[in-house]
Amino acid sequence: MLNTIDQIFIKAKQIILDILSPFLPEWMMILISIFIVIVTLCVFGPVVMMYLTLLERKFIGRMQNRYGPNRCGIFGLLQPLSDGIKMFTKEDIVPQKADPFAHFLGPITVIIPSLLVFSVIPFGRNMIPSDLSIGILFFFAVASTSTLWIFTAAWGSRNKFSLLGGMRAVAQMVSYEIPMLLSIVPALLVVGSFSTVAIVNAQEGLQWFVFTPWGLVGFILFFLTGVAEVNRCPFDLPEGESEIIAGFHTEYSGMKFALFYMAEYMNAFSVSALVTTVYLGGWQGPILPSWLWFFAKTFVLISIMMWFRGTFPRMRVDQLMGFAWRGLLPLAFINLLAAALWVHLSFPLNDILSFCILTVSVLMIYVANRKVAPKKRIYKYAYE
Amino acid sequence: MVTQAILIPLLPLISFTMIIFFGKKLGTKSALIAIAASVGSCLLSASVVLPVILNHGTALHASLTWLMINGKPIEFGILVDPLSSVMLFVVTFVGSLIVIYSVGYMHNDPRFSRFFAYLSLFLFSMLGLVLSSTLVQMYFFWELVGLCSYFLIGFWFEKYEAAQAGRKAFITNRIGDVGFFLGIALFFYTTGTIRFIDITPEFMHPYANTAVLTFATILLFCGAIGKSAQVPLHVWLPDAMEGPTPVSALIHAATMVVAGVFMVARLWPVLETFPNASQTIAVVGTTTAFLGAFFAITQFDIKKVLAYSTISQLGFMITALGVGGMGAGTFHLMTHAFFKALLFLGAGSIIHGTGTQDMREMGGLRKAMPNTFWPLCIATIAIAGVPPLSGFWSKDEILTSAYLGNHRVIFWILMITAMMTSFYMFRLLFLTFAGKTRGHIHAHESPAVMTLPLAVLAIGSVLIGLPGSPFMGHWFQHFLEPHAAVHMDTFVMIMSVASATIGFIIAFICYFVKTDLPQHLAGQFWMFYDASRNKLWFDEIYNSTFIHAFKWISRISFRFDSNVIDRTVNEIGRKTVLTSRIKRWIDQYIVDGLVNFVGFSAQVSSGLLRMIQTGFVQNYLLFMVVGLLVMLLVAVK
Amino acid sequence: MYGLGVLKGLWVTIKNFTLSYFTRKRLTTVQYPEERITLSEHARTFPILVYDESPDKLRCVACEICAKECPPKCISIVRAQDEAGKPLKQPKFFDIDYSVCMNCGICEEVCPFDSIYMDRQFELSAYERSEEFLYTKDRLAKSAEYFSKIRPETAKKVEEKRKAKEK
Amino acid sequence: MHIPIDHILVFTSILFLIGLYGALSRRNAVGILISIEIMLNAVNVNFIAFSRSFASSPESGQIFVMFAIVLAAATAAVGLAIVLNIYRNQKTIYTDEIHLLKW
Amino acid sequence: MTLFQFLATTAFYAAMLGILIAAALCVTVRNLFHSAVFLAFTLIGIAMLYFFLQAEFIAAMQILLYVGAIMTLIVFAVMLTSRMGNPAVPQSFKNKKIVFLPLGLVGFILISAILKTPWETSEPQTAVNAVTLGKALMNQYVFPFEVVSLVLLVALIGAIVIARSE
Repeated sequence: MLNTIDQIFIKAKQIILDILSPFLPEWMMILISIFIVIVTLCVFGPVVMMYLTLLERKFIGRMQNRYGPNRCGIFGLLQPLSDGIKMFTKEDIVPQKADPFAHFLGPITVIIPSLLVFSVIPFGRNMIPSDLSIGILFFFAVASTSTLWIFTAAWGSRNKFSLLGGMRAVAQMVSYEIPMLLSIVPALLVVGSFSTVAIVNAQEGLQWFVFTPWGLVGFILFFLTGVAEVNRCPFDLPEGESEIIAGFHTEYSGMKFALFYMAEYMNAFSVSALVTTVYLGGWQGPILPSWLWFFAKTFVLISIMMWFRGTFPRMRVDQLMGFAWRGLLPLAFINLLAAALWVHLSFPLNDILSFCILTVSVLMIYVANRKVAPKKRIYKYAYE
Repeated sequence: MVTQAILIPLLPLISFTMIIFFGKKLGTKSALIAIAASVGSCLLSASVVLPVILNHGTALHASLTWLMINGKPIEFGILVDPLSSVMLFVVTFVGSLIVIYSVGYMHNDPRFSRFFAYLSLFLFSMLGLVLSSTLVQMYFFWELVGLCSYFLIGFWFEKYEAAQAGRKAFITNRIGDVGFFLGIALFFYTTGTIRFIDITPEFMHPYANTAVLTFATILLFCGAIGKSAQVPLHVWLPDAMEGPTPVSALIHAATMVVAGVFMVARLWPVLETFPNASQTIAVVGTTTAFLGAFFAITQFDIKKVLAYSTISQLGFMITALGVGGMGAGTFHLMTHAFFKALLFLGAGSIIHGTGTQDMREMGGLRKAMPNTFWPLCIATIAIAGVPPLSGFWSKDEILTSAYLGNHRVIFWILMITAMMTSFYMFRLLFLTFAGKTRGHIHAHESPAVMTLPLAVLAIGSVLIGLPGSPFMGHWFQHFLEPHAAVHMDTFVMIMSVASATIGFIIAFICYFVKTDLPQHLAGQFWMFYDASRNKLWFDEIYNSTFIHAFKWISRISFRFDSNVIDRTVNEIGRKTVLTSRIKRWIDQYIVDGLVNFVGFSAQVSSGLLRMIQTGFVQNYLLFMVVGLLVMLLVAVK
Repeated sequence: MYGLGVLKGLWVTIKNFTLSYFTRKRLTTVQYPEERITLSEHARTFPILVYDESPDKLRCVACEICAKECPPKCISIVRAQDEAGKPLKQPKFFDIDYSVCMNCGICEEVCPFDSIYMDRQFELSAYERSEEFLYTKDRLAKSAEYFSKIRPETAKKVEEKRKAKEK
Repeated sequence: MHIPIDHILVFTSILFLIGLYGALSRRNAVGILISIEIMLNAVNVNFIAFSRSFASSPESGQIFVMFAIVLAAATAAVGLAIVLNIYRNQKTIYTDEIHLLKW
Repeated sequence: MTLFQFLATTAFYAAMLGILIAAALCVTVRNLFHSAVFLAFTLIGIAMLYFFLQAEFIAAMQILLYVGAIMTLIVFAVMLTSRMGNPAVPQSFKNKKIVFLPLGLVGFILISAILKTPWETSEPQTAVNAVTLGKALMNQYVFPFEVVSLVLLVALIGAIVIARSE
């Protein structure tokens, strides 16, 4: 019974295929099966995005001692719908000086990676769109291209604020990409293969990687870099509303802005999904069906992200960079070392040793950074 | 004993250095130091001489080797034997008296302290010479003495004649010294030793008639000729009168000039073994004596007269040594030192008093300068050879030794010289003290510090004759030569007294009774007068011959040098310039040519290549592609 | 400690979030169109002219002090004249351009005749920006009662002052 | 899916020539660098195409490509730094304006 | 041929064609930024090619490195020298026609040589996955691996020093 619920989606797909098989030629069937998966993903993506926006606005509202949107629909449930309609109806203004090609290209190329990424995430037991042997690597490869597209968007709109936002985005993503990759490597080290399914399988029962010392550090690292990669909250400099209006998507309005908005939330979802697959054991869970576990964990992570958005002020650029280069990167390297040690040694010793190494290194990095007094800013143009 | 002996010469040296360094500060007090030094050395020498006298001439000898020449040592040392003790006594006694005298004489001279420095230096070198135990050491002090005489003669060097005189004295001495040195070298070379204690008759016997040694002794005697102003080299002594009078007194009467005699006396054993050498010495001595007297007769400068008289007396001593009378010679040396010093000091006080040296302006000074007159009178009597005084005994000794040695000719010439001596001495006495003062001078008596030494010397010249006289049994001669037979000859005594009185009478007539007689005689014997007056033209002869030749030689060598050598050097210079010009041409046109050519060719080729460097990156890429194309074509074919 | 601030911040927000579901009063916002917050005494939006008996007898004597003092210069007054051309002590035209007014309240302070006061009416939407927001004299005029209703204390004080002045 | 290798080779040579054309014809230094990237990629494709049929160590081709990519990254970095420097000093990155060694 | 293979080959040739077009556009387009974007498309196309040639790791590497890193560099360069990018200025040489001659010749020779030579088309071996690559890197090619890391470091420092603005 549980298994059926667990495999409910696969069975549904099978049912559809069985219905259609007598009518269509054999090669068409393969196409359709692939097509079904693609359609579900394409539908699932935006829907998730819409309800994430609602969730976020309600969550943050409550935090700020006010209600979230509760006008449209019962508890504001229809709010994303109204947003969507608003987005579609809004006039899509293309600035006269903008570079039409790049401006047009921006939103499309941003949305593609965030969709592609879903193909690698294992939503449930054998519910993975395509089990690539280089799953994680594919994820990162695609994620890293988003930097370029953000910049094209920023550059295409020929606007100082967007350019600034674009520069910040590129700088931030480039500098957070390395810690992100390195924080994943310990898990790969332990599992021995890139494919996400193998990683999840390796976390049988409750042996989630997060409970191992290096796993905990890796989880925190990966989560923080993930947040940065997605340009959310403490690291949301590219869209820093207060300084540079909306960052790289200033000149976008209407549908294009909707695409950007959707891409952002889908990225958030995919990053937290990846965090769950790598560190929180993906769909591994005691009773509940696999996909339910997966969504629960992802939902928790996303809520943490929103929680971050509710509390933290935006980080200054140099703090952001400093945090990455001086804080996360060394920690990632040491974590890698600890994980290697952990793998090499036997049970009791490896935990203790890696735990000690990691705590010491965290303290050291913390102490080293604390001492750095903020440099007196040199104002090129302002005179004392 | 040895330390006292060493101290004798050292005291004057110490005073010399003291005066030299602190002279300006000491001022007149430097004289005190000089006097103390000379008196000190006089006492010391007395303390050294007494034991030698008491235990009959045993010599005190100590020496240290200075350097070794092929095994044979050359030493520096002290030798005090009867001969050197006599000299010690003479030098120190007379020297200190003269130093005391010169305090007064040099009273207001700007370089007062320097004079006493030179005096003490001279005393040091003279004492060193006397005490030296080897010929080389003697030669060393011999040179020093010459040097001091140069300093002292040329003391007033701002006067041109004084400087010339100093130079002349030094050069003539040096000529003599060359001979002396060659003699020493030959002597050392042949006999192997130059120590006086070795030179004994027995030691010399084996070398009896070797020609080299005779030649060596003659050479040694040349030193004596130079130093004691014998005939060929006597010209410097009269000119040496330019120096201050105490200098003349000390150096040219008592000490330095007798150094030659002392040296010959020292080498007495050598002379005994070589009769013909001593013969030549005697001949030289007599000629010097005769000529000295002959020149002194016609001189009008008081100091010139005394100078020539010194030359003749030295002649006497040398002849004495030549004829075998070492004791007589040394005895005459001692007595002569006393009265000649007295004469010079007297002349000095006269000059000091009157201010002029020309006897023609003097006269009638007896009343003006009584303290100077009486000592001078005694000295004249002594030198003339009047019996009771010392002059008679010593001269008589010489004459008897010449007579006994049956050197007939020498005896008669000496006799005539004695007569001439007494004539010119009394002439001097009468010209200066008798008659009226011809010049317009007003003489004043010299101070006590000058007249006192005169008195002492007067007493000395009277008493000094006794030790050698028969009254004391010729003690002096026996002291010098213990086993020499000394006996007086009555005929010789009579003849010498006679000659002295004849000289006195002639002088008395010429200058006291008929004062115009000298002019008359001079007119008649104008040849002799002129010869004597012009000192037989020795100076002129030397000038016209040696000096002229010497100047000619130097001119020739100068011309040779400037023409031949300089011209060759310039020629070489010109030749190198020529060759360098050729080299420059080669370097410029051939070597540089080549280099420039290389540069030029590089430039041309680079010009061509430059076309390719267009600077456009694409062009280079295009060239690459064309290259690729060519390679492909080649590969495909 | 550097890190504690972060955790404290998180704790505050999560506390707000959870408690907001339990205690109503934490939620400061009101459902606006249905519920309204009572405005405080000194709330001010746009200026109005006060009249005593009838709208055409305004207290304003057209002294134009408020026009001069108004920073954005949104008040324009034309003094009324009788037939002979002698200026009267009342405005012929008195326009305030609400779209320019920045609700500073300076005209209220400087008015010597207590004629211009700040209203608290803020829901003034219009279909068209420029003309409709130019309020003329009659649209600006409001009765003294309305004024005492919206601002009781200040109205009382003004009344006493006017009575004192009249005596 | 068997692709005859000479098709790939033809494709890569064309791609290479396109890159070469770009390098030759473009005036802008960054444009040249871009064309060079294309040429490099053409070569990489060749490597991969051949590595499959290479018996002894199939992965050597891929490793070569990896190193090639890394080195291309290094060259791009330094090249662009130089271009930047030239631009800052000469205010131009047109190769035909930067043909003098001095400015 | 199964549908899958048919699909794959058509996709392969389509990819090749797409790449060529993108490359041609990249090289000829006037606006530098557009050429950079087209370069990105060519790179992604080439990554797809790698997928078809069963070299996933290299494909992922290509995207990660090329598109992620090098494209960022190029784009930054383009941006920093943006003032030169305006299309008004001719972006290519006037006499670019003559370039076609040598290129055409080289192309002709190359392609004719390729077509002429008989490539012995051996069956493709087992697919090379990341694990074998990792092993090869660590065992056989460890030295080049280290040297490459060094080269990268040097390039990094060099680039920083050159591009640093005093």
